Amino acid sequence: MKLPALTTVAFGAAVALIFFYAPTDADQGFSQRIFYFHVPIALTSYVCFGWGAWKALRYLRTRDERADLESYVAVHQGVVFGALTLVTGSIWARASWGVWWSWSENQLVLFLVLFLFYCAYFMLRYSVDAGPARMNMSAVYALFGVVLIPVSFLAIRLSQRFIHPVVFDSHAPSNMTGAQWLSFLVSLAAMLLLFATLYNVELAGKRIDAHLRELRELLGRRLDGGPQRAQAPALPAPERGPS
Amino acid sequence: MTYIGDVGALARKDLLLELRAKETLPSMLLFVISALTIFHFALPAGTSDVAARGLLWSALVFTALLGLTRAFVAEREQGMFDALILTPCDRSAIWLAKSIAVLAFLAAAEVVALPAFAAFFHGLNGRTVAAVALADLGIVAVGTLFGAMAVAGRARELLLPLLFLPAAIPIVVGGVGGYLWFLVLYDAIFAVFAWGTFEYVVAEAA
Amino acid sequence: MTYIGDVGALARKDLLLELRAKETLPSMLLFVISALTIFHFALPAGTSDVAARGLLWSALVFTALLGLTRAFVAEREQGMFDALILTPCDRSAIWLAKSIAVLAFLAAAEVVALPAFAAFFHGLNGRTVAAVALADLGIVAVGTLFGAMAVAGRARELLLPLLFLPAAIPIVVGGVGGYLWFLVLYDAIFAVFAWGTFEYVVAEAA
Amino acid sequence: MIRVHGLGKRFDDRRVFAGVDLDLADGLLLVTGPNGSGKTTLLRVLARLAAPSAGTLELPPRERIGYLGHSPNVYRELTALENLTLFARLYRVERERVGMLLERFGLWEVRNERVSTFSRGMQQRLGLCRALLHDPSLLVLDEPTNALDVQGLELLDAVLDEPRLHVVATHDATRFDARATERLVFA
Amino acid sequence: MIRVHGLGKRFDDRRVFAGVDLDLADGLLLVTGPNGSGKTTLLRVLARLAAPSAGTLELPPRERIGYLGHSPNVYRELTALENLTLFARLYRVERERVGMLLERFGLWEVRNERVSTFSRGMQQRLGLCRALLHDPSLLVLDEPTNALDVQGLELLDAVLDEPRLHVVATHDATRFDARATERLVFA
Ligand code: HEM
Ligand SMILES: Nc1ncnc2c1ncn2[C@@H]1O[C@H](COP(=O)(O)OP(=O)(O)OP(=O)(O)O)[C@@H](O)[C@H]1O
Ligand SMILES: Nc1ncnc2c1ncn2[C@@H]1O[C@H](COP(=O)(O)OP(=O)(O)OP(=O)(O)O)[C@@H](O)[C@H]1O
Ligand SMILES: [Mg+2]
Ligand SMILES: [Mg+2]
Repeated sequence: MKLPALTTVAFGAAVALIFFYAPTDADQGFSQRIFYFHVPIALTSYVCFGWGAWKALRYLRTRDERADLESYVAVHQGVVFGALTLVTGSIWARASWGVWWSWSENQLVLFLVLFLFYCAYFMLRYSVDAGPARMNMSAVYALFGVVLIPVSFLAIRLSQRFIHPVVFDSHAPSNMTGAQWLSFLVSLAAMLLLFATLYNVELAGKRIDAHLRELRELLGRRLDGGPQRAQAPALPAPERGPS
Repeated sequence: MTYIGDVGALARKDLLLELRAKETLPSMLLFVISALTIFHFALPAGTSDVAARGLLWSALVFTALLGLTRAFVAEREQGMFDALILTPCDRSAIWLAKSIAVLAFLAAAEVVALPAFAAFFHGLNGRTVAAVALADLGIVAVGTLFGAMAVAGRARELLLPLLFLPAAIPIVVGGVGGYLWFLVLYDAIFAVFAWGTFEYVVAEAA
Repeated sequence: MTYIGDVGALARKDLLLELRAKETLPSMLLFVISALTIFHFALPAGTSDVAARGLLWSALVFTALLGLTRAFVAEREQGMFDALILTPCDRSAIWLAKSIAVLAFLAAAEVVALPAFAAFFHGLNGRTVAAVALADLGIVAVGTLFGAMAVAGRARELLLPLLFLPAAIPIVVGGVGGYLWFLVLYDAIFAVFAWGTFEYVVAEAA
Repeated sequence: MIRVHGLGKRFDDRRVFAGVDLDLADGLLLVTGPNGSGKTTLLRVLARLAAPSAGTLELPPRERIGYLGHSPNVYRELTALENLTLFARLYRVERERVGMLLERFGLWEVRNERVSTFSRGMQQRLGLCRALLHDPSLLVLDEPTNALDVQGLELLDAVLDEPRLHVVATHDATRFDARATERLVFA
Repeated sequence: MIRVHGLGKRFDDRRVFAGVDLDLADGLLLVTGPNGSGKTTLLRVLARLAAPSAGTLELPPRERIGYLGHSPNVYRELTALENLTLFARLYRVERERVGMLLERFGLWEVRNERVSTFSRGMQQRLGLCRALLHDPSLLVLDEPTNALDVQGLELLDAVLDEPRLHVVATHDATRFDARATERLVFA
């Protein structure tokens, strides 16, 4: 597996660049360096959701169980990165604004709404019994998410005009220097690689689970010694009687 | 056209079911009226129109949610999806018909709520009414799709708000701000989405 | 005492039915945050505490209705009243157990909601919390009785909309106004009433 | 145990049956008749689940009655064990009896699974367990053979052989012919 | 009309059946087996209501399939006529056929009453009407004898005599012995 190695290298490079190469921000000082984690993490979580939706679409097209699993894992990773975004963002907010949360920042609120939406994905999945019906619903919901993202984005932009006055003006990243850009891009690459690695690991784990179940089935009994169905043991193909 | 005929037949069935069960409308009305009562007592005279309008919008979303919770109960209790999806009618017709029925009930609740609201808060103008009407469309379009999903789950009454509320936030934003064009956009996008994906929600096999 | 034991066993069952979907509590948390987000977009900046309290109360009524809607669903779908009323347990125990379960549901939601609400809107004081707790009792007592009526099919046509509406509004009025003594009075009267009449609601034969 | 006289039941303006007289101590009362003739209605009256519109009746107290209707009357979202444990508590029956019944009706293996994943016949068996839990002195069974397989029918026969009063509505009268001590035929 | 190969179905980690092969054009396929052996599960797959987890299948299009499951799948709060009229509309069948079927299954008199007031057997008959409404070419019946009286069983026999492919799950194999052209026995 070259991916984990690559991820490690990219991460090392990103950390080195962020702490030793990127210039210290004039306004915010050292705490500004969290920018190089926070923003790539946020962008990565959008990528996760997008990937999950793509796999959902694949599932609906092909009805391939693997696509369902991939979609689930991608959304799961998206929620993990989303939580990290909230945490890093909150820390930054605390450091630079003195509050943990601000309703006046449209990106924050947008992100919260989408985060809630994707948390509900798990509620949906857990409350429906495993099977084709659940796969269908999860896929439709994951697809809905990518449609909702731009719509919510637009809505939040609109709301800015009538909700709280803008208290803090955000520093647009347009005036970043070359060094900043480099650190940022390397960090983004590291995060995306991290996503790819975690995605593969979780997927492999889930697949091993599935294989184990199949094996157990073939053996006709449960290895964990759980309750056994009277009818379950290695069902032979039903007999065909003469007509 | 057969499609419209199907939708008509199904919507007629949905309305009949609701009217016979006599549950949905009363509980929606109860909620709207108690919400208005609450607002009446909570808000001092001369509250800004904006605050009053905000309350109206939250009441609307939650009233709709209450109606949506019950939308597919009859289908599930009697396993009617099994029977319906075997018919040649397009599956999206089931969604459209249910949306129409929920819309009818929502409209009925609003016919009571809006004048009452206007009387209490004089915060009602044509634009708000238009926004409410447009928002209703989006609410039932999305809500019916999610309602069919939630009804398959175990914690169904609780699941629907979770699925629905984050998706409804743009409606509230557009409604409170009075951005009619945005509501139209929302309605169009999600009506098409729900229309196209509903079949996967009700049918397990292709 | 066997009565208390019966209530315990029944309430345990009701809670199990609720919690079967193990994700009830996380769901509740999600629900509360989603609802607060909706309120955030509905209410403009610097809204008065009073308006915020109005929202709190309507959210409460809504959650209670949601809980009550689902209260007797399992009993109805599987015709469980038939099985339950043949047991030697007192019928009022069924009502009491269900009320406790709904109350637990409601309380769980409020344990999440009230602090979150206080954090977002800083509109909370001890009196409000007390009023909420008292209102819960009344809502649950009356709501469970009417919920059973609706499910048992006896007089459902007439009673539910006719009674619940006027019965719930006083709670809201008392709660919003913060008249604790009134809420206590209400709770006492209707708890006794519901406790005494429940058996007529569920059982046809003596 | 059952002593009814002039029993009648109407739904609004439709009379389902009238003038039913019964006087039974034990054995098996077989209730037969075409669809919609009133078997279920009668059984519900005899199980104290519905009030008659006419007649006098003397029945065991409700906690001595076991009833299995057209639906198995168990909570779908609870497991088999949770269902029976609840009713055991309400009937003040020891827990051991629950295990014994589950074993006897072939549900022990699946006791911890939700009823909603049961096949129809498994649900019917569970419903029988529930009705038998408190060893009632009057057992009212409405078409109990529904959905039962061959082994299930044997279990049912064994139940009917126990000493108590049974009232069974069925469309398959021949099956119970040997056991029936009394018959009621609706037209 | 049915051609399936290597058909299998799992629920999560429990395999219900596997390796079912069928190739049928018409006649009556009898599916038997003990409670919980997988009859209902197979029938739902054959009626296109459930997706199989393995195997290839060739079935008639869904609008040519009639299905009657353990529950009659009609709206309880609608009348018999309203139920059938709805499905007649959806199946593009003339209204006359509704009246004909109600007549044939003995429900004409009660056509304007709500299904919730029907006896279990009347509901089963209505479910049969619903499944037959569009004269399907594949009729899938899950324990159709449940709750049917003698006359109802005769009506069922008449249905099975009509020329089409029938798949019937039952615990009463002897009843259909003469008609069965193919058998599938679950263990
Ligand atoms: C969709 C998710 C998010 C994206 C794409 C994102 C993106 C960004 C970007 C590009 C910046 C730098 C721009 C600037 O310097 O103003 C930034 C800054 C910041 N973000 Fe985020 N963010 C997201 C979510 C969040 C969240 C959820 C929080 C808080 C909980 C948060 C808190 C902050 C803070 C405090 C800053 C610093 C603002 C400043 O410069 O003073 N962000 N974010
Ligand atoms: N949704 C489900 N989830 C998990 N297991 C299920 C589900 N549905 C059915 N099963 C299991 O699959 C097996 C087969 O069930 P099925 O209903 O097909 O049996 P059946 O042959 O129709 O039995 P019966 O004669 O009792 O109707 C049973 O063991 C049942 O517990
Ligand atoms: N709640 C009700 N309201 C009005 N009529 C009813 C009600 N319940 C039953 N009936 C009618 O009473 C008659 C008898 O019904 P019942 O269920 O007792 O029949 P049954 O003999 O059990 O039939 P089956 O063999 O089909 O189970 C039927 O005509 C039915 O329509
Ligand atoms: Mg009957
Ligand atoms: Mg079956």
